[in-house]
Parts: sequence; C-alpha cells; structure tokens
Amino acid sequence: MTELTIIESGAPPDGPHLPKVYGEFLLELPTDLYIPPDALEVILDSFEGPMDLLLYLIRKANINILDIPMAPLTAQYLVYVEAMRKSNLELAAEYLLMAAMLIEIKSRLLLPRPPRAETGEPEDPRAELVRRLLEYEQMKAAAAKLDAMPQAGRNYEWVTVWIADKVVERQPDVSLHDLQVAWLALMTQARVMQHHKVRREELSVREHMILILRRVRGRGFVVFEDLFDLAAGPQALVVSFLAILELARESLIEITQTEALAPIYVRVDDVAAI
Amino acid sequence: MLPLYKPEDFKRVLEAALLVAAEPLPQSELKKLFDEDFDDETWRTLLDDLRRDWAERGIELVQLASGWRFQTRPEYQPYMERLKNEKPPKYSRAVMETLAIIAYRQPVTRGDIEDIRGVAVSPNILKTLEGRGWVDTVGHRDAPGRPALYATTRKFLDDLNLRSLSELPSLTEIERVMDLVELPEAKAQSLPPVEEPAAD
Amino acid sequence: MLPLYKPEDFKRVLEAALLVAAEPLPQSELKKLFDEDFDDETWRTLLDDLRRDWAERGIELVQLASGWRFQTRPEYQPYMERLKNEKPPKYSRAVMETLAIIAYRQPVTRGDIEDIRGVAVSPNILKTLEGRGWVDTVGHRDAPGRPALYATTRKFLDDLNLRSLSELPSLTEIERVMDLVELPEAKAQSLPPVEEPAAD
Repeated sequence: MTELTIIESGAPPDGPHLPKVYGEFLLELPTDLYIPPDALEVILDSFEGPMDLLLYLIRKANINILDIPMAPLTAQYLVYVEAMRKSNLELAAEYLLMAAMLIEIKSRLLLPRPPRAETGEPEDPRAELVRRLLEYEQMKAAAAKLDAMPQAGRNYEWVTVWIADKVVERQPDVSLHDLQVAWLALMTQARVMQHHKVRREELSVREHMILILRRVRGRGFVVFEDLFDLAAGPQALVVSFLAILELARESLIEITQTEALAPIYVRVDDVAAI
Repeated sequence: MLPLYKPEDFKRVLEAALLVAAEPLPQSELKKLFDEDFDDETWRTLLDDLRRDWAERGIELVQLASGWRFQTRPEYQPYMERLKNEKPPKYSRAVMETLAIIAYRQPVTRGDIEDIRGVAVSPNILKTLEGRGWVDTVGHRDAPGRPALYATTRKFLDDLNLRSLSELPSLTEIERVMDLVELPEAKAQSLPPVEEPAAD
Repeated sequence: MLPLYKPEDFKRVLEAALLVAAEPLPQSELKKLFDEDFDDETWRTLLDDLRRDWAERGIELVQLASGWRFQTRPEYQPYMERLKNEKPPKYSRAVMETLAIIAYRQPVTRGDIEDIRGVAVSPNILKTLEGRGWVDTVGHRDAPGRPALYATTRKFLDDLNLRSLSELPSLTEIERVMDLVELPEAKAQSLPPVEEPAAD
C-alpha cells in the first residue's frame, strides 16, 4: 500500500477579476469551457456521471491524480454543474452529491487532520476520492478495451448450416454382438426348458431356402433348373439343391413332374394368401 | 475492406455468406455482396464452381425455389443426429430375440418363434422389425391356418454390414461361448467344493 | 449408415457436425459422433487438421470457452453486413462500463456497480446485458435486501472469442495505458528529496 503524502496546493485567490461560484473563487478559467451554450448541453450529456466529469476535468487540466488541487477542481466542477442545472432541470442527484463531497474534502484539507489509528500518519481527505477515481478510470478503460474486442454479430458471424429435413427417425443400432447376446439368452432358456432341440446346421442352406422362396414366390410354376445359379460354382449348386429338398420337406414348396423326363416345376402354394 | 481480385477471392466471400445465412439466398440477394455487376453466366460459374468444391463433403450446396443454401447430405444425417441430446433408442429383449430367431432359423412362422421363446409374440414385435425393413414375409407354410413365413431381408444384411447370412456369428461359436459361461456355474452347483471335478 | 474408414472420412463428419451446430461443441460432445474412442491426441490432430484445411478461407475454426465452432473471419465482415437486414446492437458507454465492472469484479451487486460508476444503474442496462445472454444472476449477497450477484456467462466469453476470463485484457495492461506508471515519479516529485520513501 502506498501512502499518499500530498502537499496542500490550494493557493489563495489573487486578483479581482476571478469569477465566484458558490462563494469560491475560480483560480483559472477552465480552458475547455469556451463552448457555445447549446453545445454545452450535448457535451454534458455525454458524461456518464460525476466521476466521469471529474476525471475529464483532471485529465484535461493535466493534473496529477494523486495530488489533486481541490480548490480549483471543485470550482471548475461547480461551474459545470451550474451550467447543467441551468440547461437541464433534471440534473442527476449524483452530481450534487459529488459537489457536496468535493466541498467537504476541500474544507477538511484546511483543518488539522487527526492521525490514523493504525499508522499514526494523518489521512489525506482526498484518499477515498482518489481511490474511487482510479478505480472508475480503470473500469472505463476496460470498457473501451472490451468494446474494441471482436464481437459475435458485429465483427464476425457464427456459421450455422441448415440441417437437411429430418427424414429418418433415429433407429436403434443393432450390432452382431447384440444378436449373439439375444441368441445366447434364448439358448440358455432352451436348455433350461429342455424341450427344444436346437439343431446345428449350415446357415447357407437356410439362406438359400429364402433366396429360392423369394425367387419362386408369386410366379406360379418355376422351372426347377432356373432355381440354380450355374455361375455360382458347384458348392453353391449343392447348397441350393439341399435347400430345395429342405423346403419340400418342410412343405414350403411343391415340386411337380407330370411324367418321367418332363420338366420339373417348383411352386409356392401361397396364392390364397396373396 | 478486404480487396477481391481473383475469382477465388469472390468465391471465398460467396462461400462465407452462404455458410452464415439463415435462409436460402436468391441470386438477387447474392448480388449485393459485390460491387461488381456480374452477369448471370458468371454467377452460374461461381456457384457451380463452389458446388463442385463441396462435392465430396458432408455438406452440399443446393438450389431451392427460394435460393441457394448449404445443407447436410442425407448420408451424414445419422451422425448429426448423434449430437442431439437424446439417448440412443434400444430394441427390447423380445424384439432382439425374435430377430435372432428369424435370422438363424428362417423361414419361420410366428408359431416357431413362440415355440423357441416360450411366450406369445406380440404383433408389435413383428411390425417393428418389418417397419425397419429387416424382416418380411416370404410365403406361407402349408399347414393349418397357412401361417406366414418370416425371413430377414437384404437391408438387414446391409445394415449389419454383412455380405451374406453365413457371416452371422456361427451358432457353434455362440454355443461354445455359452458352454464356457455356463460350465463353472453348473459345476459349482452339482459338485461339493472339496471333491475333484469329474471329467465330462 | 455411411461407413467411415480413412481419417479423411472422420474429418468430413466432424466438419459437417461443426458447420451445422448452433452452439460451440465441446470435445465431450464431439466424441458422441464416432463409435471409435479416440484419445485426446487423435482429437487434437483431427481438429488441427480441419483448422488447417480452412486456413485460407472466409470461415475459421476457433476454440472458445464452451467448445469448437466455425465463424467468419473479421476481414469478411463488411461483406457479410451487406446481406444483413438489421444492424448489430451498439452498446452505450453505460452498458459497456457496467459490463466491464461485472467482467472484472464479478460477482458484483448493482450497488457495487453504482459505487464504482458513481451513478444509479438503470434496470435497462442490466436487462440489455441479460437479454444478450452475457450476464446473469449467480446468487444473492448475504446483506440487507439480499441483492442479486451478477456474473458474466459462457456466452459472453464465446461471443467475444475468449476461452476463459483470464483471456480478458489484463488490468495491469489497462493501467499502463492509463499512465499509472507515473506513480513512483509523482511521489518523488511531491516528497522533499531528503526524506526516504517509505518501504512498502
């Protein structure tokens, strides 16, 4: 913590031409007050409050913020407030509060200061004001920095590509493992129940049974030879033949031949159902 | 302002504008992008060129009645769906068992499935599988009531990434797994722990 | 479902998902896209690779507080604005100062903000910031009237292209701009040369 040790710099008014505001002499004419009266209102409106106005005055006059000459600053501030009061009746109460605070600080500077309990050093009546001014100025600068940062919608845009119509409702995913698990559960159950014999057999026969059923379905009589894909190789032919025999055994197809050496026809007897 | 010289520069601006737009952009709107007053052919070339750039991607540039827009390709849709905060749907055990029976024992009737599962098969189960396009009727068994015969479809194979039914995990394998799982349990139950397990 | 084999395939899905997303996507969300369980390094490679693909374009892939997102490059904004029907909101100094105080001093009550700014904070200012989704109430101070405590949101970070609050311009840096470095000098000037400055 840096202690503020500030030498009182309020000089007594000298010269008869200095204006008086609230009974105080202005030490110097504010250099920035020569503004056309209608413009004044606009400028005053641009202040964000008493802190902003005070900072403006301090920075404009190039005063060291750690060593504020209270008398001229207070005087200048009051000139502005007076101008605001004249042009705008609804002067925010904060401005008047600040005016009172400035006058209070100024008068305390003139009195002997009681030493502070902790350090034994006298507290500068301006310390709290300086702390607040610095904090406000810091936040004001931070606001300007934030405003300068790229902002969505102002400096860049979010990309959002249209999602094509939700054609498909989400379907459960099924993996081979899921099937295996389901089958396993069935097997376990079947063993427990001991009344269903599960045969081990070549799947490809079953697959060919379905292929043949699909080929024959709805077509009435199909020539037996047409059910074989000669290009598929001898193994496939054998499997196809086994499949046809199995289909016949399960009464799923009907195989007919009117006489020896006549064409063999295969038929699915599902006309009634279709 | 970023200066635009080459056709590529214009395409970049056009691309960015289309990726950002919330609505399809008609050509009249796109024209606002550039000071240059391109003729229709130039616009067509620019847009076609851009569309080609995206030919191999998950997003495509399409022309609709109301203008141009980028949208997802349907094939990518399932992946996009995954990011929606929903739990993936799951089939019930009954559905999965029915599917397994149809896959391994096809063609089967509902009665066959009920025999194996030991419970009645609700019509909803078969409807679910038919709705998915995984199962359909391939005929009717020549038996009282002429029950429908169910089998799995080509879509079932495709969706499970199989070339043929013979690529399903073989039952022998499944049963071996089952034996391994079941054996210790059965043994433990039937034999007192002190005795040596008898070879079977 | 479109099968994915090569890294390129995964990148396409990732790209599509990021282009489509309405919100920035964190890695935890991106992981849902694939069945494969990639490690962090693989993710980093995929995302970096994708970012490089877009290096020369009007759109860039950025990492924000809440995840990854595609956005236009600021250089392209003047062109994007030509297609916008409404101007982006321009915030008053009062709004920006309030935002700065909340951002740097959070959590703060309205009273804290008023103390710093020296003026009453109109309800509209906080409403503007809450409406934009940049600020919200995170609790109440245990004080008379139980005033609400305000803090900035994740969206605030996202919209300002930040990954965390620590990426805000540092106050030290801001103070340097404000000439506070003058401090030791000012002290030296105001103190009589014989006295030693108190050690702190």
